[in-house]
Amino acid sequence: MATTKMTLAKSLTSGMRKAMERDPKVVLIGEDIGKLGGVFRITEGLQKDFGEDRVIDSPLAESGIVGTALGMALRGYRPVCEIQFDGFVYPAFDQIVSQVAKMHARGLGAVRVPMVIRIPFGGGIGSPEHHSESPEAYFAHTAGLRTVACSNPEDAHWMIQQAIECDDPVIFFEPKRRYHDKGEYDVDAAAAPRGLFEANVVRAGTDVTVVGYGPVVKTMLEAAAAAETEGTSLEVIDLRSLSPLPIDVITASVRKTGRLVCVQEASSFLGMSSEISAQVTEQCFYDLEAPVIRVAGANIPYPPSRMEDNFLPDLDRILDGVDRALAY
Amino acid sequence: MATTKMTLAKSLTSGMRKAMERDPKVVLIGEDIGKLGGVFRITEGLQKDFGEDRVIDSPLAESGIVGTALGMALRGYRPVCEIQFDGFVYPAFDQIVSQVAKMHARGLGAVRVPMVIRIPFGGGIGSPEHHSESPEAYFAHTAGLRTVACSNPEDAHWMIQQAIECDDPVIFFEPKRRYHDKGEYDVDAAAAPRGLFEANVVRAGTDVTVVGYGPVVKTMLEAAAAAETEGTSLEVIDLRSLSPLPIDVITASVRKTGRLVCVQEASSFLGMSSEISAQVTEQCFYDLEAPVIRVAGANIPYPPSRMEDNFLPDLDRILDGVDRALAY
Amino acid sequence: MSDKAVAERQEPTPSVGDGGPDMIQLLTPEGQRVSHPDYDKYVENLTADDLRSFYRDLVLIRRLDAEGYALQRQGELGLWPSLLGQEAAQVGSGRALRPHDFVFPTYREHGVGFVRGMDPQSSLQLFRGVSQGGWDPKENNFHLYTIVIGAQALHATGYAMGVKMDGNVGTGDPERDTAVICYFGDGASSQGDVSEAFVYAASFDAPVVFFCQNNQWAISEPVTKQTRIPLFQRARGFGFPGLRVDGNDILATYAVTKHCLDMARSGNGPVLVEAYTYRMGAHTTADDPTKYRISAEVEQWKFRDPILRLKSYLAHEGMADESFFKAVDEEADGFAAELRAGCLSLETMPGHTMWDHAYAEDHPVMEAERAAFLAYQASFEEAN
Amino acid sequence: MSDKAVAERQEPTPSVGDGGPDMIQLLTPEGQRVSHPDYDKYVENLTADDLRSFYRDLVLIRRLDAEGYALQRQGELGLWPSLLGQEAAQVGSGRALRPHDFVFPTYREHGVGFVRGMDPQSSLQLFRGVSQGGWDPKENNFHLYTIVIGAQALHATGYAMGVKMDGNVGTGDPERDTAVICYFGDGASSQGDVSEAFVYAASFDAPVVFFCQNNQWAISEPVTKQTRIPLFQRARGFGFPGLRVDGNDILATYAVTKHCLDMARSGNGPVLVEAYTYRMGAHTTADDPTKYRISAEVEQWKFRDPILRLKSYLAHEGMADESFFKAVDEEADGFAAELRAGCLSLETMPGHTMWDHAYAEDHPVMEAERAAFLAYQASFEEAN
Ligand SMILES: Cc1ncc(C[n+]2csc(CCOP(=O)(O)OP(=O)(O)O)c2C)c(N)n1
Ligand SMILES: Cc1ncc(C[n+]2csc(CCOP(=O)(O)OP(=O)(O)O)c2C)c(N)n1
Ligand SMILES: [Mg+2]
Ligand SMILES: [Mg+2]
Repeated sequence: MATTKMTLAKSLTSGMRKAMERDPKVVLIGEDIGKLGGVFRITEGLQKDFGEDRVIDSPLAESGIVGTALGMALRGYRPVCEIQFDGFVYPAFDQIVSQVAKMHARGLGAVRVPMVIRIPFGGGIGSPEHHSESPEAYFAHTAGLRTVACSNPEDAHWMIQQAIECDDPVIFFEPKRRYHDKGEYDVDAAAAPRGLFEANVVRAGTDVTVVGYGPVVKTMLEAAAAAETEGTSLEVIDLRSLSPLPIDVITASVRKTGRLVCVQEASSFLGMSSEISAQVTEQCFYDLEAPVIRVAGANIPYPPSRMEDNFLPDLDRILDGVDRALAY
Repeated sequence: MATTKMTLAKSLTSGMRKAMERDPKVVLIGEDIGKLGGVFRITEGLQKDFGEDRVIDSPLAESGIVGTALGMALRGYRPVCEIQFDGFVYPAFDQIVSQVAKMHARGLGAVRVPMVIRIPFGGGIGSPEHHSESPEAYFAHTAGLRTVACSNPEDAHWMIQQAIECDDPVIFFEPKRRYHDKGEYDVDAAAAPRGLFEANVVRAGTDVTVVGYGPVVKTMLEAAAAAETEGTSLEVIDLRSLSPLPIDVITASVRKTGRLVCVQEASSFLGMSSEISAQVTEQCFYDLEAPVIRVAGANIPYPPSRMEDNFLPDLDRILDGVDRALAY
Repeated sequence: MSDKAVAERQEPTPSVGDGGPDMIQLLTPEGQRVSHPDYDKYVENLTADDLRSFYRDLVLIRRLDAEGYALQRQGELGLWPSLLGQEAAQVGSGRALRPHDFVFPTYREHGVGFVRGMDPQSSLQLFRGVSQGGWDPKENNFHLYTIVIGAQALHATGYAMGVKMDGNVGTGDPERDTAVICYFGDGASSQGDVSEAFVYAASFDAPVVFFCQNNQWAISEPVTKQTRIPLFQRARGFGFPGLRVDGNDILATYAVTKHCLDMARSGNGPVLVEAYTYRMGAHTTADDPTKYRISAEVEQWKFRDPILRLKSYLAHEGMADESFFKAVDEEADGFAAELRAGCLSLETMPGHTMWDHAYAEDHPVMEAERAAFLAYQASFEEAN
Repeated sequence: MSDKAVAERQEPTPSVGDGGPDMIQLLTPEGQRVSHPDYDKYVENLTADDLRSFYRDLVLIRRLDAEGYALQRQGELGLWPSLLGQEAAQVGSGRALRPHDFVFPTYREHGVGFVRGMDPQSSLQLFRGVSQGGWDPKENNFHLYTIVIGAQALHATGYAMGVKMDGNVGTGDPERDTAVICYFGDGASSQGDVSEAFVYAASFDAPVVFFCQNNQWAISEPVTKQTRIPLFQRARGFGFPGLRVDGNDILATYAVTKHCLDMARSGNGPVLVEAYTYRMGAHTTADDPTKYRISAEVEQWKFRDPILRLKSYLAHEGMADESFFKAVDEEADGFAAELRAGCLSLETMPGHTMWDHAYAEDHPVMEAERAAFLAYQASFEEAN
């Protein structure tokens, strides 16, 4: 097994390249994804190699990106849409929620909508408004969609391929501030290490379970390392799939640790952590030593970038959450 | 005090009429709200009395309704938008989430956006797709908005006036299958019985707290009456405000009863009940005798109307939730 | 008087009413054939049989519509959006399609579906509330109804982009070159999605005909609320051709649609057709048009009835006689009875099937919720 | 040669380049004044002082832009969207406004803001990341920047509808009649919101001038991706006038905008102006245009520079000399130094103020979260 060192960004590129090589029906569509390779260069080189019919620079209109992609899916294509930034997905919201999510049900199964909508998400890159949001709850709340978030290069490489292979629409969140993180793995491995909708226990522990997804996974691991030095053992779970929610992995861990901290960048109110809290409390009522603690973004519009450190859950806030869980 | 018997629909009309009489800056905009009076006749007679400048039939485009209303608000008006049905609010989602919700913060307080977006919501009226949805969680999750739902005629009458008076944008949900429910109250009372963002304990009880909003409030009350015949005393809370969430009323009740059932028509995953569950568990960890039980819509696109009874929480499902809470 | 003068005097001229001089017409409201230099050629080869079958389609779908209305009134359907008055727009355009062309309807194209070979139960099923559509679009190249106004314009455009990516435009091979037709209403023209579809279709030369049935109303709002100028001119702003056709004239609608489909198939990109017609009934059975429109307007449009127009023409030209018309009416009676029986037999599916098609692939939540539902149902049965 | 022939030979003719014959121009790229029957009247009364102040504005905002760029490169700003090349489009249109007119900018209208009297720190503040805008639009009738492409077109339209509801159009009173101007780019023309704004503005005769700076690029996509035809023709599809002006010609931009604002104020409804210009720099400091455009294109546009053009004209007409130009440059140096100092002094607000302006009215969650944040912060201070 030969491993390669690759960034998360390039892992997505390589994953899409493999999917495109395997299936001529896979097409990409989005703003600036052609010659420029996208503002994050995730599609770099792909138009050159696969042509303008398969890597489609779209007019500047997101509803158009998603709506025409859905039409292509109806024609037998497997479109992968790129939304330039989290905050620019909303013009496409109607198409996603009322069309993409519901078409299969509308046709009682006669129509399949195998499409992926890629969205770079999260903050921490010092950008102006609309460039640092975490809109995942909107999609996870929408029945008919599947919603996932990758957190590291190897997962990115595999998850994007699995998402493209999935016959249901997949909203695919990419942790933009982790694009340049590197990972070492076997790019040519024959199969994915795990299913697209499975959570991953990225660090085993005994005292408190910490669960999150996307950009905060790295922060959770750092928190776990820091906690260890103080003698606290954290079990860290990378959710990977937000919908369907791999709840069994979380409840299994909570049955062991009795304590759970959920981490997300999105505003806490009605975020993923709320749902996890509700389900875990339902299923592990007698196992919980403490209420589920949520470490999340504030319930305000994302702040100006120079203030974002106050908004984002960092190592200290995660450890504070752990302390609060342990205080019970 | 002279009381009048009025439907919920007409209570909204009378509330808007009062607001328009009081403040010439209040204008209404939406599809078919003029001569037709809206598909639910909520604006019936208002264009005739206030003119086409104050009751504006809009072109058929929801982003346009909300976006131009926001522009009017910037000019000093207090627009009230009507969205024809829940499922047709999504084309306006970008304007609501990225503009209406964030304008005040963007201007560091220099700009106020006093506008109301009225949305008839919920199922049970035998309609085709997109006419029976409960999209409230999308808005309640969005910081910068306030989100409320009325459940009865007197509240409708007052809440719409209070919403129009509020200097923040308010998403105003109306329980469409209760439009024809009647209530008796003093239409000319000088002041609202309670604040717009306050919950209402609509029935006191001791064994289990049941909380919900909008159309299910009536069902919860029916369930409470049925439970009483079996010797179970339910405390029923009409949430009224979804964001901000009047959590103190719920926790006060739960501290008394030790058990909570949350009811909503929306799909359970990431719905209001999830948030309530998370917050109540956090705040009442040692008071809870049972996990918070959620009685909610299924996690599927809203079904065809002849199947909707299987989807919607009814009296039996609420009582089943109560039984489950009591089983702990 | 010279021969020429006589000929000129006898030559009928179009009667475009408020459709204006740009409106293409081949049959006057009285059923007189008027000639048009560009469009005659599309109807020249139509045989008397063809025209009679047009007539039959018109009558059957009007009956279908009447039956839908009646079924709703009797509580068998939840709602019915009537196509009354728009029969020629729908049959004329639908019959212009080739089998491998693809249709994106709104919620009112029962007539187009019918001429595409759809089982008429399909739309009844939706409005009865036993499914949200439930047919396979690939069977008749007729997509599911779209209720969210304008959304399907983007689907049609994307589908057409796919047709082009497949290499199925501009080859000159009629079995291969494919067009997409997208129906929407005058009100829909205001939706951002429709404009975006125009942008995309023009940018990618997508083989799509945007077919706007301007029936003058979007529920209670007259078309003047949506546009200052005739709707077909909207296309100008996006750099592709737009035409207005008399949508109550089945020959003109057929000819103009054929022409536009050919243009699209040739690789030139999109075309907009505005079929100028009228919604004779209420918006749907839930609507009350007396609130917002005067009956004189409706009365006036009765003179432009699409079925009477073709009937006069057929009778006048000796292509059909009373026995034919009677036979069609009788066929319609049978058709209606069948429809009604079929509708009543459309059964509601058992509750647990709700979870069957939310996702194409296995989904743990679907399984868990279905199982919980069945257990819950069983608990009642046990209790009884 | 007759006198007339000589006169004709001497009369300069517009040099419209790829802007095409419809493009309105009053100054050639070489700075020669060309006359235009419809637009001369709008510049006739401009004094030499006026023109010199135009020049000054152009130079100052180019310096502002250069400073923004430099500050970003030095890490003082997070991002900078340059207006290089678009100075005349911005100053020309901005100067055409009356004080009580209202402006809806995108994120690139630093030049318009400047001529409206905005403190240049305003936009630096945003791109430094100390606020998301943070100014009061009412102070200079200049709205907050809008980053979501096209969204402000609807705000401008609604605001203009409000102006009309206030009775402030078509009265003939120049102190009262009010117009709204809405800026957006060529790429933005594809967004559904912009088309919907066109629909609403036309339907309600809203006094709004849609001012599209076609700088030929939307990040990496050429304008041909958004439209097959010149963008000003988009308005045709919606039934209102559209004009193309040479956006690098400050006189023409000024004249055409004045004309269009007058039309809007008179109550005729919207007008679209396409200012044909060029984005000389990268899309923003985050962009790398070498990936997608050839430098020859940029070189060609250098010959159409908006500042040199006015400078040549002023010099040639004897309205300004070297000492004037030098004085402006010196003023610009001082202005730049001030800007830079001002920018560095823009402080980040304390964390707890994050909760201050999410809502206008009291909000319990804001209070609770602010309090929790302060307690959390204090816990660290205690620990230290
Ligand atoms: C996005 C959206 N908004 C509102 C509605 C409600 N609605 C249904 S039909 C209709 C009017 C449509 O008018 P038009 O496009 O002219 O089509 P017609 O019904 O006349 O065939 C409206 C407003 C909807 N279905 N979708
Ligand atoms: C809705 C939305 N989608 C995408 C973006 C990202 N984006 C920022 S600027 C831009 C290009 C804008 O082009 P144009 O309208 O021509 O204006 P210009 O930048 O050239 O002035 C894009 C795609 C955005 N800001 N908003
Ligand atoms: Mg219509
Ligand atoms: Mg541009």
